[in-house]
Amino acid sequence: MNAAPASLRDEFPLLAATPELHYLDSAATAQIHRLALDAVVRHETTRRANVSRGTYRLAEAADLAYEQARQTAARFLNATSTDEVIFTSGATASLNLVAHAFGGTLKAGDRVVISVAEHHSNFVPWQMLRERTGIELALIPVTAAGQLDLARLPELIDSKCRLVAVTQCSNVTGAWTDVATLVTAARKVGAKVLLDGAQGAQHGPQDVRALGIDFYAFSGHKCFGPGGVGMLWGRGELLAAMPPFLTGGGMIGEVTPQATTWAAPPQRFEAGTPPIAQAVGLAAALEWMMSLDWPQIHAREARLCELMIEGLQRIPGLRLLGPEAQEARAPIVSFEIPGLHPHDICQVLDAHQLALRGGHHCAQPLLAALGAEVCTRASIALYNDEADIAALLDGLGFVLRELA
Amino acid sequence: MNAAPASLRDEFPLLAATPELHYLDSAATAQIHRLALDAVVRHETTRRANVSRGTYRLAEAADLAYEQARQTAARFLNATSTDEVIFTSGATASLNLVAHAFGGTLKAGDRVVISVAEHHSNFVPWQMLRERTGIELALIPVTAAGQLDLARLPELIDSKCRLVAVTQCSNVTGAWTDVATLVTAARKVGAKVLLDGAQGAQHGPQDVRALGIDFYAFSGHKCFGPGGVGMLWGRGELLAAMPPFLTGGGMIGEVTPQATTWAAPPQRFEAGTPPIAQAVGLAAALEWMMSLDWPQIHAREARLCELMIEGLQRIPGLRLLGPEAQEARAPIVSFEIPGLHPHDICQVLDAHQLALRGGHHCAQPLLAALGAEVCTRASIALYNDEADIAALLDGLGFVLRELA
Amino acid sequence: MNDSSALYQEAIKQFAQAAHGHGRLEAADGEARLDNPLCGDRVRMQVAFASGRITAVAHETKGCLLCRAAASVIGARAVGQDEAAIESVATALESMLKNKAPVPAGWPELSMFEPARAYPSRHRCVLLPFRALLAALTESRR
Amino acid sequence: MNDSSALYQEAIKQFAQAAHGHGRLEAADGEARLDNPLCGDRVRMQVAFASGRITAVAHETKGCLLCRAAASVIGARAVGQDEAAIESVATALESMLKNKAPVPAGWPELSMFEPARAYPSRHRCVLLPFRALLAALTESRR
Ligand SMILES: Cc1ncc(COP(=O)(O)O)c(C=O)c1O
Ligand SMILES: Cc1ncc(COP(=O)(O)O)c(C=O)c1O
Repeated sequence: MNAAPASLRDEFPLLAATPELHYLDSAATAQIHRLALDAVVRHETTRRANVSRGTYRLAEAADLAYEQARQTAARFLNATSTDEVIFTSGATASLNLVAHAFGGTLKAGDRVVISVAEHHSNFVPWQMLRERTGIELALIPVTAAGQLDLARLPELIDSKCRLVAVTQCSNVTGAWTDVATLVTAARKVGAKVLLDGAQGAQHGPQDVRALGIDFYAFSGHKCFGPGGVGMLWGRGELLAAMPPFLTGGGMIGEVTPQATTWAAPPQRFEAGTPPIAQAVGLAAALEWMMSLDWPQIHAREARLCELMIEGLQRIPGLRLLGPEAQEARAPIVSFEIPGLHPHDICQVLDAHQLALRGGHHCAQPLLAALGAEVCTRASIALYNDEADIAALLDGLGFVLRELA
Repeated sequence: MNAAPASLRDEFPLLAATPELHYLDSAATAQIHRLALDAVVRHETTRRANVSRGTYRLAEAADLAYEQARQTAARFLNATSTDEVIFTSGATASLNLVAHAFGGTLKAGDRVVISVAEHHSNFVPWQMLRERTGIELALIPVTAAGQLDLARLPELIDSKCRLVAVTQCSNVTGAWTDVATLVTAARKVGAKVLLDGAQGAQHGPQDVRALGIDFYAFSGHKCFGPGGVGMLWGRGELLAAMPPFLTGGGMIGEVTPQATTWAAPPQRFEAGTPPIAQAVGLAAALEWMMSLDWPQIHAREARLCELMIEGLQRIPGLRLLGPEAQEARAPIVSFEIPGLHPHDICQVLDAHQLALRGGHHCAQPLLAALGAEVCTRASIALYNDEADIAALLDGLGFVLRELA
Repeated sequence: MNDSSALYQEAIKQFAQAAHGHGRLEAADGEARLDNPLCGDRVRMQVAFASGRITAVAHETKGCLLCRAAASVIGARAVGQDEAAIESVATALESMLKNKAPVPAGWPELSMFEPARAYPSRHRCVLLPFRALLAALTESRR
Repeated sequence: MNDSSALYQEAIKQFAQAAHGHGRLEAADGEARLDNPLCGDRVRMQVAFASGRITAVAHETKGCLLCRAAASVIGARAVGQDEAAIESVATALESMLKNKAPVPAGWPELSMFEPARAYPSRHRCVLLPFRALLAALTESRR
């Protein structure tokens, strides 16, 4: 079994500076890659200016860097055009954008289908849309293993359905969504498909065309990039037909006291000064990601995940949430230990240099469906190695001894 | 007349690295202070984790840094409580937040009063609210000098008026708004007051309590901080009564398939992972700003502004926009030269190392009211000095010779 | 290494385990449910009240050891106290955690939470039951 | 130093000054108004069209020297051209600016925009009148 090449961990300044740290919380925030941080600093110290409005050289350089970041993101997603690629402040903002702007084209009685497995950020915006417009909100249930119960699709995705908005990968169970089946069902009735890629994009470049979807959202801070920036990809003809969401500078055609017209996408959806240096930093992270050997990384991540699960299963009474099959899950593993609260577990693990997260993970409906309220989560990213897994399993030994 | 202490310019990495640059576009984006950039890098390399949800030490450190940033912002604004201080992605996002969340508490026929002098970011969101809810939108006109025509207040701010939302300082003319008079008029009828501080906060710490206002919005990138972050301050009891705007992780009480309850402010208004490192960087910038001698800076800025205006007035036919009186304006100076287009002017100036912006400056209604469509703008910040002004006046000589 | 065994003292585990006051009152004068929305912890606290003093208290607590131990201390100690006393112990406890103030007078067992000072994210775990009790008392005055 | 005098050649100033084709047509077959929303520049372009060729063109242009010079070139040169020719010159001009392609064949005066290659933010100033002309032609086919 290969260890993570030491050099890979060394490319992440925080991890390089704290060799004793076992960081297993990348599903919450991944560590930033050196190149992404360098790109932010370089931008702020050599090309800082507002974009899209200035003709002096500094502004042109800022503009160029920002638009090149858009090109990089378009390549990362295999988008047809850079006009389909919108910079936002994060996945949550991207999802709210679709719920308002695409949601604004829906009417009472139209159905939006989400799932019980959604992160609150892809759950609450649709509840709010329901309140605003009277759409019907339907939930794909989950199986006992936390996977979307696709047997229920025929009754949910019918001619009233306008949009299917689901997570690509659960941030609790790691369960991958069977996107192809959903897309087929949606296409049959002419519904659009949004994929919440917040947990997907961290695990490699995406091909939105091959996925056959209509919207894709993700966050920079979970993809080894800076915080404060996220992406929304949308199919060109859909974006062109959508009203704006946030409004203000940079997204207008013309403003008069009477009325205002909109710029074309992507500008229409980027009101105000965008997160310029952050977009440039994210692009550096995505560029780096595109240079990697993903099949090899996936194989390593899966082996580490298997190792972890094997170890966890030796703990008496421990309950694993999520699918059994390795290929059905990203390396995100949540578990319950009877009688022990995740906060206490994480606290003791912290004393052993392990960074794990406990709680409801912004997925209360999913936890309720799985018969849990809170759980402890270990999430693996490309910089983790066997030492991290061994430390976790040792650490849980301490937990059991200390808290029992 | 004092020149800028060289050391002040040296505190801004981009300016320090390009001594030949005359940066006169700080109203669009100010350069970042070294301490702000350092704070971002330090955060990303030593304390990077998601906030408000983790119990391991890294997450606690991130949390603490983020909440300390909130405390710093509260001090910068003299807010009563940190619960009144919301981190957003920028001034535009802050203004949209109020237009949706406070706007959501208004009903058809209620009046919102803005002004002709607003930046599009404080103009279009209210037009959109009018479309959504049927509020009445009234505009305070401007005088020929670009100042709000307060003689019109009695007819505009009457018992139907719920909110007065105006800029603290015009990004085109530099005209300061007479906030006290507006607040008095608004208080008389029980209307709330929002101040768009995007151009105000750059010129020193604010006292929202002394101003007597209800909401204050500004952006980090115009205050020597990072991009991708902004602030909204709101009076506690107003925020507590407002529904959320963006929804998702981190802002909920409880989520069930049926309904969702909200967390208290400020969390209620911070859906999703916030711009953590950016908030920390902004706090470093604000902290630095709070250490400065503002009366002295204002005196210097005003002298530079006067020097510039004197020079500009010697150019035949040049038309200055904005108030004559120095004390009525921030050091932002826009002008027209007959027959010359701002793009061409800025292009030639760029060849002489001058960074100025030309266009409508996201304020089309104001320019229309002043009988202009586009103009050239020079904006002064605390790092500018006499050499910048001299270079501009020389540069305009070249412009006249080259483009005539 | 930060020492979690100092945090999880025997006393905390015993109080949590004992769960003094766990359950429901037949007739409560005040009741409040408080959540920590970030972690999903929840305390439902009931009080009965007569001539200015707490006559009974009961709680249902879903939470970590710290939260359960704090609720259990309330179960063991609150009866007989008046509202002012509860308010002052809650304030003193918060101050003990956040400002290194001494252990609240008259509630020596709260010293078991002293090691939690080092863990700001856990302060609300300890304080949640006290806040729920205060909310229930406020409720009883309605 | 970057040399703005290379950009603002005499030819550009003269074309802008001459404003060939400035004005309005009595009877236009197609008309389009195009804005550059970021700077407020605006071109209104009208065309008359007979048996596949432009018979008249007129424009009202608010913009910088580059934009006005480009509109003026159209005013001087577009009459007699067919739509395919206009399309190809517009494409060639964009390519000249962005990819250092040669000056569009048959429109030698467009060489005056070669120095604008170095200023990406100005490319749309030069291209806006051509895009407006194409839009007007499309309109005329409706
Ligand atoms: C599945 C999923 N969707 C959406 C989000 C929201 O992302 P962010 O907080 O970066 O906006 C997250 C992150 O926690 C997530 O895991
Ligand atoms: C007066 C005013 N309001 C609002 C804004 C919007 O700020 P941002 O683009 O940072 O969101 C600006 C900035 O251009 C401004 O000058």
